[in-house]
Amino acid sequence: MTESLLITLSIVTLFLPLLGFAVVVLTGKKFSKMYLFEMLIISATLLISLTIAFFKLSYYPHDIVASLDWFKFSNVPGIGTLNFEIGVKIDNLTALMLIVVNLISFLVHLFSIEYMHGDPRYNRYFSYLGIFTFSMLGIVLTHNLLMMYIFWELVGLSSYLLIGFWFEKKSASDASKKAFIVNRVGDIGMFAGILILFTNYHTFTFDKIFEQISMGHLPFNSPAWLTAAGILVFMGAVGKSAQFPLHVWLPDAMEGPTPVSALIHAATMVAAGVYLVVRIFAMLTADAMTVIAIIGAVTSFIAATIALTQNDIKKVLAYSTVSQLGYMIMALGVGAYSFAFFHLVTHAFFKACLFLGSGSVIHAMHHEQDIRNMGGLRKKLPITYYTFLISTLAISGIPFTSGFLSKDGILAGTLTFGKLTGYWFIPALGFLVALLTAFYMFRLVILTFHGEPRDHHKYDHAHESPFVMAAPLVILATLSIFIWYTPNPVGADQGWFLSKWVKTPHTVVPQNQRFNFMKTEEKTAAAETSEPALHEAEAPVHGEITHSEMYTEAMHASHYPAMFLSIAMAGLGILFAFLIYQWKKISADMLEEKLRPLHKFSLNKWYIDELYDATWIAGTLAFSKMLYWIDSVIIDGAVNGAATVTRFVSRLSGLFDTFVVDGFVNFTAFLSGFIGLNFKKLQTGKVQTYVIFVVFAIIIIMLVFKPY
Amino acid sequence: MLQVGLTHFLVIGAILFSLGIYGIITRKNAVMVLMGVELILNAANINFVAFSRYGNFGLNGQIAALFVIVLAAAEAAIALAIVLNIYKTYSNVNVDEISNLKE
Amino acid sequence: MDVSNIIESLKLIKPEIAVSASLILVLIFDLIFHKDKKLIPYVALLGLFATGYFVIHQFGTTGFGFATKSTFKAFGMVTVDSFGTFFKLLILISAVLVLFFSSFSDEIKKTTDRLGEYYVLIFGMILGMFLMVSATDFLLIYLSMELLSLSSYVLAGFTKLRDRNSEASLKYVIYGSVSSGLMLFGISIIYGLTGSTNLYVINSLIQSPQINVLALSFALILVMAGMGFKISAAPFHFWTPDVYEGSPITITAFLSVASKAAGFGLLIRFIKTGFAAMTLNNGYWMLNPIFDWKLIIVILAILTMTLGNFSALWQNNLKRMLAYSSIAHAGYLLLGLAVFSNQGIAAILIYFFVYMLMNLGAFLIVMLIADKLGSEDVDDYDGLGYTSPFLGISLAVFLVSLTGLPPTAGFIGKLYIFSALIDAKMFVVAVIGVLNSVVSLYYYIRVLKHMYLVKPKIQPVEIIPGLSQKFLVLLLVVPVLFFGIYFSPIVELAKNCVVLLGF
Amino acid sequence: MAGFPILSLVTFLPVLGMIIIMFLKKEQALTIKYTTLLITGIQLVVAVVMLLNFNYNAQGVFQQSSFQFIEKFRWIQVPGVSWLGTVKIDYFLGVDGISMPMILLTAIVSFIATLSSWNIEKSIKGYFALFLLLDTGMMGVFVSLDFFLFYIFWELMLLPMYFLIGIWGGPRKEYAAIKFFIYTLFGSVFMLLVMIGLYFSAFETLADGTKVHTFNLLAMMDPSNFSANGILSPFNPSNLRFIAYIALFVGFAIKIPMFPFHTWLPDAHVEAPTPISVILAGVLLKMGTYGILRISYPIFPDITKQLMWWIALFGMINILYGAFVALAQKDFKKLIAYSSVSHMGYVLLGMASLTTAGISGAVFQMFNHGTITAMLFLIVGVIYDRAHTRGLDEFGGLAVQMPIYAGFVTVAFFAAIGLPSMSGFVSEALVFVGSFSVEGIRVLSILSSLGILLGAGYMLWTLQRVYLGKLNEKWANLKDLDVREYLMFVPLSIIVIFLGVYPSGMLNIMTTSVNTLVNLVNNGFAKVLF
Repeated sequence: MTESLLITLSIVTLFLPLLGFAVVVLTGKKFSKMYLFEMLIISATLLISLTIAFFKLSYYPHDIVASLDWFKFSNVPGIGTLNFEIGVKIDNLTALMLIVVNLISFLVHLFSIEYMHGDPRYNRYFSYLGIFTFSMLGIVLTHNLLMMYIFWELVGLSSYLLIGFWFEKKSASDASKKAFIVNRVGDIGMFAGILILFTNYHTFTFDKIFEQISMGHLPFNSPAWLTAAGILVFMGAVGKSAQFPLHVWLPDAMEGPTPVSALIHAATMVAAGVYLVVRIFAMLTADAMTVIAIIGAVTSFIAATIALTQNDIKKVLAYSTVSQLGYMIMALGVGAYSFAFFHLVTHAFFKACLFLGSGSVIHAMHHEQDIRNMGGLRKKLPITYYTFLISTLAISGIPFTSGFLSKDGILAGTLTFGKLTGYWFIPALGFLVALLTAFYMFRLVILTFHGEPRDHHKYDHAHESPFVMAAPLVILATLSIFIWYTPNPVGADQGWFLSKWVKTPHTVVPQNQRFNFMKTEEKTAAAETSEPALHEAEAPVHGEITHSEMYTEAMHASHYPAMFLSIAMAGLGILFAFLIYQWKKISADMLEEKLRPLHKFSLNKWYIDELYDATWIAGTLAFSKMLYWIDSVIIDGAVNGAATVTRFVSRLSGLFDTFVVDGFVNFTAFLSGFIGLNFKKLQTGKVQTYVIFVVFAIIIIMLVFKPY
Repeated sequence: MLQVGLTHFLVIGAILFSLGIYGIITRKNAVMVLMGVELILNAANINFVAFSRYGNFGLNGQIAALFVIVLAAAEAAIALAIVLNIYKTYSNVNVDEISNLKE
Repeated sequence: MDVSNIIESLKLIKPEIAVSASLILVLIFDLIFHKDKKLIPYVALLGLFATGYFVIHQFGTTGFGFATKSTFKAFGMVTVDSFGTFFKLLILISAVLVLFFSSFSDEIKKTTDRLGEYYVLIFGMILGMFLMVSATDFLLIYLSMELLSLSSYVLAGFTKLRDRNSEASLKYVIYGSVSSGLMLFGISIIYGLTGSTNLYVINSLIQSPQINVLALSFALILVMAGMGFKISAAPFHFWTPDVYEGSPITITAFLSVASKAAGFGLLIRFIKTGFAAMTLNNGYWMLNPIFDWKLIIVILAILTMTLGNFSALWQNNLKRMLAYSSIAHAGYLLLGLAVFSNQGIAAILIYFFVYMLMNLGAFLIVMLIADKLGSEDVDDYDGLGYTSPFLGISLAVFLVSLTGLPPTAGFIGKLYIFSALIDAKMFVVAVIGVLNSVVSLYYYIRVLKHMYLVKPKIQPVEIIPGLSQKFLVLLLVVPVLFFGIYFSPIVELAKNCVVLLGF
Repeated sequence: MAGFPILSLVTFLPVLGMIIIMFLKKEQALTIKYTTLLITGIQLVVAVVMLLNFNYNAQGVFQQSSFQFIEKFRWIQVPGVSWLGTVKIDYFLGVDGISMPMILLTAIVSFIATLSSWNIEKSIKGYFALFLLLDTGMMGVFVSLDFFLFYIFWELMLLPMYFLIGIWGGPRKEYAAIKFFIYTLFGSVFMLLVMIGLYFSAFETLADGTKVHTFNLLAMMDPSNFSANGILSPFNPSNLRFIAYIALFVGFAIKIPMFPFHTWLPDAHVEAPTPISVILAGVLLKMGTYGILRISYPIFPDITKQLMWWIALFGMINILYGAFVALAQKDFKKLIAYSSVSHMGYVLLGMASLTTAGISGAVFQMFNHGTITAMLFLIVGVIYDRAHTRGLDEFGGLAVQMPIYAGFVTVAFFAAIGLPSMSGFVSEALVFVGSFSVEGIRVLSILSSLGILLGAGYMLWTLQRVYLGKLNEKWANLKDLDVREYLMFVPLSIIVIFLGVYPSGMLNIMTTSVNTLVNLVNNGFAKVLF
């Protein structure tokens, strides 16, 4: 396996799904079995990706990069050549993401064969999955911001198409539109950030940008602009990863088919935002990171509180997704880079499992999604139940699950951050959310699977899913166990995932713009300058140390406190859930009654949608109507009004024909009409009047002229 | 002793001119209007002759006056013919009422 | 003034002699063959061609005819130069065309028994116009203008078919005679101030400081009133719409082109001969500062075109609309004069040539349609473009040309007028001019709107012109398009005809 | 290829077609249609042949020697006298990287519009004759290098357009037609005055060494051709040059149409028949921006630099204003019309940046807007043909009824939104890259990016209202696309996607010329030499 072969394979794996899309979308109407072609494609893609990942992780410690000019301007005045590069970069992150994306995509394809069976646009559905896979792989593989943006938008398109797949439902088409537009808000920010970087560095490529920053070349020579660029690019992640305040689209996106929710709106696309921040992590300043941490923490908290009271099985999962994404973003903000990415991966698997599990339930219940109508499904759907349970344990952060490892790391990171910077509210929110997560997830499990069935009719017809639906559940649940990532069930640090594969990149931000704990110590700095060659040979790019020793120590110190605290929180949450919903020791209704305002606030999602409707959307529409009014009334015819007057006058005097009506309907028209009208009146038809005019004209000319 | 000079002639010319204009504007009868025109022409004639006489400009002015008289006659002939024609059509020669062509 | 002078002078006025001879010939023919009038148009045509021969031969000839005074240089009553000849040619061409029009016109056909008079009067007009454009003596100016006027008074009411013919005639005669009276009074004052009626002599005398400026200004304004009447410049234009609407369409066409041309020829010659000290090398005239011609002409020009355009907006009668349009065009032409430079005059000559083609063309189509339709009302034109495509397209070409859009000749005329203005740095005036031409689009296009866009209420009449009529229309359409694309010949001609004798 | 008058061919071919049609009988409707199709087809082929022979490294812009396919011969010549210099006008055609894309666009859009004219029923002969005349006018504007010639072509297409809207248009066609005419004429008369002013200010040195006034655009770009006291000479300290620039700009701005001169556009579009809307949006609007690039920029680089902020401001207003007003529309066609206003704003914004990326983006956007908006109008035309209404709220669920059509709708709409992989994205991105990089207009650039959001808003909303949701039973019998309609959409879709994926195909054509233009403008009147 040479590098060039890996590159070739990665390009093949990128374009195969596109081929699948093109073929299926064009022929799907004629041949009803075309979805099998898409299955073939996705299987091939998966195999190739696994190959690439295997070779990359095993044999190539350095990054594999290939690029070419998409288009360029040569001889640009003042700049020289302006390249718009596109290219592929395969590093460890890419390799891991390739596995995650393709594996889940494959499983979702598989699951959908049964789940979507009988849909009139069955083939169309698979083709959309194909274009989604293509776009997502693009994001994963790219080595530059421009291409990232391009595929960013393309996943937006596929998301739009899939959310609105059942577009006959107004709610579905509304949701798809909302998703696209809300995402665009973030994208504008991202685009602006990209523009700042491109304007200064004339390149979109991550590595080249980082290189220039590390040489001390700041955007517009100001660290504030670097912060701005970081935050603006992060805006893209805010949109795509559904962070507050742009999180509103994700719960609505549940209008799409459930497998789609699993693939796009839980495991992969929404994680792209996190992936983006991971990519630009090296250029984030302390200020930018603080903003990111705060947004992440706030998002995870808001979403968790909303999830507490939702009754739609998918809505609960959606808010839990938002909350978990907030976790990852928060982790990046506090500098726990590797744990953030780790959580991305683990979350992808268990959340996909949860969604597919919910899909299985919904399928069994004939598209019933309200958990108040479920209950006792444990017996009817054993496979679904157990896989769902494992994933729930993982998301709650119970030891021996993958979620425990990643979450624990993140919480330790926040604790360290709080300790080192004094922003204590971030770890506080983090732990609170851990409690809430465990609570609402178990509430969900209990209400769905435990107890007595509340809708006997549907319950009686429920049945376990067939193999193609069950197999993905099992696989994903298995992947939620710690053993895949590390041999030590309580500490991931020594596992291959974190020790070998994912390492925090060396930040390129100038020293005075970093957090104290991220400053390169003098010793290291000296080593960097004196022995660059050696340095490079030993540890290229990823091997470098970002954090100071102070941080490593603090992190080490907070490992166990965080672990115990998080287990305690999770346990507490689960306990409450059982107390309330399983054993009914505390009446849910009573709680609801007592905390009515809070409950309503949570149930109505903090009224954020209502707020946006009332402000932005209503405002925009009102403004646009006003402008249109101005356009048609004032600008178009300073004189539509005047024309009306003219018309009125014309009727009155009976002098004009329709001429005025379809005449110049603007000011000049009115004016010319008016002038013409008065000129016309001079022509009385009486020759003596004419003579009088002439005489007067002569007199006036004499006066005007003043020859004396 | 009052010496009759150029100014007197010019004043008479001016008065005739003004009367002519006044006549043209105020008279309703087309023939009267045409007489106003004749007054104007004659005012000019008086000027011509007076200038010619007092200005030592030679006979040019007086010759001009002769031409004008001839032309005035021709004009009157044509104008009266037209008035006659009008009378045939409208049965009157009131210039005020002959105003169908307008605006 | 001796005999040899007279003989020399006669050589200079061969075209005028030819016109006079033709006039007499037509008269005689009318008397001899009073039963059968068919021959008369041919005789008239022959006369015109003969005249044309002399006119064309006169190009390049210069000279003063009928000098009156030997003390000064031999300035004459008549000045022959290319400038005048250009106008004579213009007048002659339009006369020929009007002759053809007349042979098609229903109105004229209905008065065949008086056809002889008709042609005689037309020749009278031509003679008057010929003399106007070459007159350099107030006496001749007055006489020739009267000759033109008297003939046209009669022609305006010639057909007597409708009340409006007589009315037009009456208004014309009253208005015209008042104007000429005013002018004559002005001339008499100028005579008194300078002692001469010869423009060249006046030019040299007027520079003396003891001239009474007030009196002179008054006199000049009166003279302007007379000439303004001829070119229908506002505010002396009031007769135009009424007379144009009331007259037979052939006469209207002739008045709108030839009579106006003669008026302009006279006005330009009057101002330049009477008041220009010299022409600078760059083409600009040095005018005698005693009278601010520039101001008055600019004001008149703006007033004229604005009034013409805006009034035309409201007209339903096509003839009347064209009357106002011709007033507006007089305004554009005055703009050319207002720069007081050879460039401006060249622009006027170019414009006039083009204007002749397109305006006569428009009148011809209106006439052909009116003959069939019995109406000149624009509402009756609804849908006509479809039933009579040939006439429709031709009228479209003429109207577009009148608007001044490329690629028609009308654009070239406007181009040169505005070029002259820009060259003279009269930007504001130029802007007013172009805005006016935008306004003018509106009423011209309105006719096309009725012909093509409006759904007719009744099935429109189909009008198929005869072969000769088609030929005549093409004779006007083709040059309008041709000169729009290739205009070197007109520019060349105009350039050579700008210089007036003596400057 | 040298010596073959290919530009005259591409320009006057339609006139030939028009003459042929004139000689056909009214009843031979099909022959007339096929003649037109053939002529526009040949025109397209010729345009492609030109592209194949195009030299990508020739600068053009101000340098006669590096223009391509030049045709130049004396058209009008009148020897001068002392007061009237030699009158000389050349028939001067040539192509560079800025006009080449426009020629392609014109050829493509004309061809597609011919296809879309197939179901015109009223006086076919007149329609196609005028159509072809219009085609010549448009093509002529893009190939002329002489101001006089440019002006003639510019005005030439007014009248056909008037009739095409006025005769074959909708209920308020007369109003729309005259409004279009008056507006455009209003702008062009000012252009006429500036043209004359430039004529008197600039000289051209003839082969025999004499200096004559000239309409030659290229000569006007060289300051050494101006006399010191010429009215529009750059050496003349008066502010006439400034006024002239504004006047010229207004002439072009009306065509673009730039706020606040845009109000003719919605009316003209709504009333015009579909193929004419396609031409109007596809080509005519580009003439305004093309004129600015071809004439205003290189002849008045000094003023351009002074006013660049204002141009960008109006670009921004266009983008946002058009988008906002589009949001409020209830008529499908009007919505598309206002979206044109918005999209042309990007062109203005890109041009204002005076950078290679920005101007390339602008020219590319001109091309892309031409193809994309053509598609959008065809889309409106398709349902209008079938349903005879354009009310956005009267439809719903057409995606079920007409799936193929809905597929093209999706392509066109997302192209209009600026989705990457479609051509619109590249040009809009370049516009932003260019405008953002200039400090003076950075803020405007950022504000304009709001247009991307609003664009997605009104487009997706439209998509939802018309195509998604439950099928309105009223339209349950609408047929999907027929072959002819299919043929209109397929090439445009291919172009849109191809250029989205491979923008070099278009950008390489213009880069050299755009660089030259950027240099010329930025260096003011310093002679540009590479």
